[in-house]
Amino acid sequence: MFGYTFQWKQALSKLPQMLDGALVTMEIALLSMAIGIALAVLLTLFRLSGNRVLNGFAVTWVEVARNTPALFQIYMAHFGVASFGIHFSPFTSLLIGITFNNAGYLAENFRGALKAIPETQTRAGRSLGMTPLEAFGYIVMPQMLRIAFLPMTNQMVWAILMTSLGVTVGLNIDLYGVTQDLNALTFRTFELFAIAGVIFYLITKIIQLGARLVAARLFRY
Amino acid sequence: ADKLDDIIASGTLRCAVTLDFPPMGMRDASNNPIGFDVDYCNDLAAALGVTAEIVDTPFPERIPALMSGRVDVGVASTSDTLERAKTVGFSIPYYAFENAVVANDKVEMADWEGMKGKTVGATAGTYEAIWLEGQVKAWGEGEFRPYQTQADVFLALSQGQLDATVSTVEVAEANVKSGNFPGIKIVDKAPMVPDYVALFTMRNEYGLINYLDLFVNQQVRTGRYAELYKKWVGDGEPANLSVPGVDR
Amino acid sequence: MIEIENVYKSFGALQVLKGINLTVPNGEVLTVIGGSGSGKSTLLTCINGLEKIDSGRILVDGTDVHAKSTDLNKLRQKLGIVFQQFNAFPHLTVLENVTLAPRKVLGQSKEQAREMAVKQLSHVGLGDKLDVYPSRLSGGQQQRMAIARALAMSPDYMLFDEVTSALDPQLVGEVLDTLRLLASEGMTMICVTHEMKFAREVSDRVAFFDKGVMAEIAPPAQLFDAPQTESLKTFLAATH
Amino acid sequence: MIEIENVYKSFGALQVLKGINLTVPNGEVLTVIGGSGSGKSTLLTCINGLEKIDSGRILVDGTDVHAKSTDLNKLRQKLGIVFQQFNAFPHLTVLENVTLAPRKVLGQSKEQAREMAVKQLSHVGLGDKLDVYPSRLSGGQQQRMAIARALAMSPDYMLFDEVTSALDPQLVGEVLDTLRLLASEGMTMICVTHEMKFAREVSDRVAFFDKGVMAEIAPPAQLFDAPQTESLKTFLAATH
Amino acid sequence: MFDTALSAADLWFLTKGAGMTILVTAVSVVFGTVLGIVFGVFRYQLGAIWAAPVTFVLDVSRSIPLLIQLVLANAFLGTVLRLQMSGFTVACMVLTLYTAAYCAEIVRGGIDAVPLNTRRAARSLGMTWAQDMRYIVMPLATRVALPSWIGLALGVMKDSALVYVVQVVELMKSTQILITRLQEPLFLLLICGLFYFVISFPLARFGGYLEKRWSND
Ligand SMILES: Nc1ncnc2c1ncn2[C@@H]1O[C@H](COP(=O)(O)OP(=O)(O)OP(=O)(O)O)[C@@H](O)[C@H]1O
Ligand SMILES: Nc1ncnc2c1ncn2[C@@H]1O[C@H](COP(=O)(O)OP(=O)(O)OP(=O)(O)O)[C@@H](O)[C@H]1O
Ligand SMILES: [Mg+2]
Ligand SMILES: [Mg+2]
Repeated sequence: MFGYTFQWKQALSKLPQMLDGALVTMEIALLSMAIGIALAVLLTLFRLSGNRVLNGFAVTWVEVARNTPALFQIYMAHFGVASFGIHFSPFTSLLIGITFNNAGYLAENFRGALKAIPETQTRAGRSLGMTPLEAFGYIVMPQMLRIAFLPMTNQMVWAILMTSLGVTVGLNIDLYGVTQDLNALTFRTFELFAIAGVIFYLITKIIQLGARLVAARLFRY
Repeated sequence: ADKLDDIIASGTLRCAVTLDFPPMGMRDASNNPIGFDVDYCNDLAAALGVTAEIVDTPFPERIPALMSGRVDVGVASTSDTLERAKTVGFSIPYYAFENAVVANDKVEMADWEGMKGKTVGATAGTYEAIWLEGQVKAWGEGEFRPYQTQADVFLALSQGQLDATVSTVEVAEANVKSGNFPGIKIVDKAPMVPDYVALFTMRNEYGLINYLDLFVNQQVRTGRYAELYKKWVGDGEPANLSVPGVDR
Repeated sequence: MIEIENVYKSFGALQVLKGINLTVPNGEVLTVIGGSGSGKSTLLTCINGLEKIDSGRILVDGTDVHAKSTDLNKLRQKLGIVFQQFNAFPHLTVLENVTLAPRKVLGQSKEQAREMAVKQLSHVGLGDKLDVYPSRLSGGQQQRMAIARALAMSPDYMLFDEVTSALDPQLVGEVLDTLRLLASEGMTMICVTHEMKFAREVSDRVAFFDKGVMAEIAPPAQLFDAPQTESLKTFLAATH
Repeated sequence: MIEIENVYKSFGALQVLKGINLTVPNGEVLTVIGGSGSGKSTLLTCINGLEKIDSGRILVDGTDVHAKSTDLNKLRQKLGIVFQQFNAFPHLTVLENVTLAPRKVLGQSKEQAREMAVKQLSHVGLGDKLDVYPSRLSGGQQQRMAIARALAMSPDYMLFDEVTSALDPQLVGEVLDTLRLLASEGMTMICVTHEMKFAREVSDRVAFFDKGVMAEIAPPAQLFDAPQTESLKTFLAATH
Repeated sequence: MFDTALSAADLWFLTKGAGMTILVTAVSVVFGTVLGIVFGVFRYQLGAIWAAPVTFVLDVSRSIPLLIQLVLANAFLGTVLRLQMSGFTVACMVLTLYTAAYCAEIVRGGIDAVPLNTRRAARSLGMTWAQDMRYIVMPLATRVALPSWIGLALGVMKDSALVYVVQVVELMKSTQILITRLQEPLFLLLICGLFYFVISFPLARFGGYLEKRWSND
């Protein structure tokens, strides 16, 4: 039917290598989310602090992260900062790039979520004798994380998808990198990338399902 | 009509050329494509009586670009490996590279074996990348990084992100000479079988492959090969394109 | 003892408190009534330092609430407050709502805090709701939980700001009963309320606020049956 | 004439209407009272076909509302309805709110629709608010606009579903006055309401709904002063 | 600070790249939005089960890296089907579907945000489904959806940096080409970032402004 002969067998024989790559992909995404959430909370606090320098820093971070391509951010993390003599391995560069992006987007989500939490909650906490930081940590933040949970899930999916940009900084152990390396050897482009696509799809579905289970356990109120 | 007829009928020949691979393919100050491969494509178009269109194609994309019909032939310093020949059809070699080991100034390295245990890299999907990755695996130490373009490799080398790379002697010399990449030096020849590169097109386009073979033969015969070598690579002998003791 | 001396407070151009003087001795139940916007809520939030005042002084057990040197977080542990809007922490169970501050602020152990919480929750009639989330509680139950939460800090004073006005009529009674209980146990309380019947029954004194001024203050029988000012008369007429 | 014959309606397992029979002759003002959840709103939305019924029939001027062949869009032009929640179209001015349906549904010209709209808006006392957006109107004004909007379609019947219950007390009067005016002009109306005084004054008959059943129906004097069923007695006691 | 070999011609080269970025984005966003509205209404109207095939396709395009989608579409259309398509066409097709996938969600959210009661009011004035959609739902849904839609358009603009894999020379690729020649990565990357920022930031702010304005009436 097509002028092209599919050679699935050959491509499928590489599945173990690709699954190893998938593990690396998930590792990067998880790490970048964990660090990204921590940074986003920090940026949110900076924005709430009322300190102009901290606020400016947070705003700049968020705006740059949201207004430039992820590819740009990752390329910058590897080749850009190297102009200052700072060298990161491909793995670290990709991690930094994605984390930077995650933190920016999440901080913005958190800000939106904060608006939905009544001021009276903080007041209630303060009037029980809590410090501002305690009131934020014990009362506001948990509620904020719940409201921002769906956007966080989406961000996690994006983090997974963004790992595919690692090849631009020389990473070849993640799922996309492994696939591209295999492609350079055999040129079964369609078959190999179709398999990679299916794996990516399954990963995102697992994440979304997992998020739902976690949400059901975590947010019973 | 076959591909050859199609090209003549359409009046354009679309060549995949990699433009970050000086002196074979690069851009001049007004960002127009120049280089050995660019001239080679122009010659081919002239022989066919059509105009050439240069399609800038990164190394990993060369064969996909052909397979998806975006280009007619590849004039992109493509090594004629047996693995690739399962997918595309190669002409006889039109050039042959020796490979050199290039290192960052600050790295102590006497010969090619000095790469053992170092962070090395090359352009993803190239002949030398495949060889180098194999070496790193065999050594069992050090790290191999494939970058998307030759330029990224030298950029990383110049920045010190890579300790060493393997690239064709021509590229290595051109890059050292250009001064674009401060702090790099050529250390040694890489102990590889010479890297014969060939034109390629669809595997089943025998008419066109035939034509390409003859065209390469004519380029050598007429002295154009030596001329282009002199123009882009410099003084010296262009590599011998026939392998002694065997015909193809 | 809570002493309020000549307190002024504005929001921007709007003067909300215009020289309030008031002393609430220990053991007294003081009720504050008055029209909307007359400054009742603002006074309560000034007493526990959630809002700053412009001039005057507020002393709680002799400590100046608005002095720079005062540790407000410490002071607030003495001053329980319950607001009109239900302020349950929705992400915590009833028990966790009540034990959070004792554990994090007072540094009590889990067991210690739990014991106190169970005691206070039983006190307000929520002993069987420990592991429920606030969203499953009625408004009245949420308010009683808020009271238990404040009581778990063992405060010396309790401030109530219209704790029943956001409740459906049939739920008002259960919360007022809880306040009655507290009053009968001798807690020092300032209650802002619109429930005149409750004010009359429970209070030692009733204060009437009008446009930022404390227009009248007297024992309930006197204030309700022999109002002195025109504004109080109008106010009482409108609420009956 | 609206004829309701043995109508049953459930939402899932919940039976909301359990065999309603009712005839409203032209010119009558019928008031429907009853506890929350008794099915009053559901009945109205069944009459104009917004909800399907399970069995029985509803005839409007002899047309079966729920028959397959009935053109509901056409039928609804006869049946104006105003809901409890303000349903202003927020992106249109008052005038546009009222002219939209006459222009797009009845195909009136801009001028024709405007003339009618101005007439109806003046009728409900909004003649000076033509170019204002609904967000600038009070709740009472929004409800009166909704009434004008329905009247602009020149309906033969008007259905009102607790049009005053989402209003602040001081705004209730202005909307009820509009209803009184309509009633005095001879409009056939079914009003679901909690305003007993209004029901007594304006209605020809009052129907009492209890848990999906029409428990009593009678002229107001009789129904209010001599309730027959226990449930109506309890209901009236609670609302006084 | 920078001693650069960057010439006016090079800046023009970058500007052309930015032009390509905008062109690819514009084409994809226009077609993707139309398609997204159709899918969005379709899904809302048909219900989950009947719309499942469409939902699946759209879901896939949100769950696979764009890079892979581009490579696969290119390989499939070109290598397998042998259609002679330019990289630009392939890029636009993939990005259009990608836009549509997100747009459908936004449209559905917008429709959901129109209170049922408002729609009931429209229907009870005798308006048909189509009239209700046209005069009530769409204007109201647009208010809810427009800020997210602007966000989407900007997202597509940024993601278009990946179309280099199908040989479209847009802003990011132009920058890489210049880096190859000039070897001033940091400086060129900063300029590139600035270009993106200049295109993106005003629109993002406009979206934020609309959101603020419309959220309080
Ligand atoms: N944070 C604030 N910023 C600006 N104005 C405020 C603030 N808090 C209260 N006000 C204004 O101060 C005035 C007094 O408010 P307050 O809440 O103390 O009145 P109140 O007596 O409690 O009334 P109500 O019975 O309605 O609760 C009101 O006009 C109010 O609008
Ligand atoms: N769309 C729906 N889906 C499911 N249940 C519904 C729906 N609409 C109404 N109900 C239920 O049907 C019952 C009757 O509702 P209805 O709105 O008719 O009562 P009502 O007499 O108008 O009450 P109220 O005075 O509170 O307005 C209620 O229990 C309600 O929860
Ligand atoms: Mg108040
Ligand atoms: Mg109702």
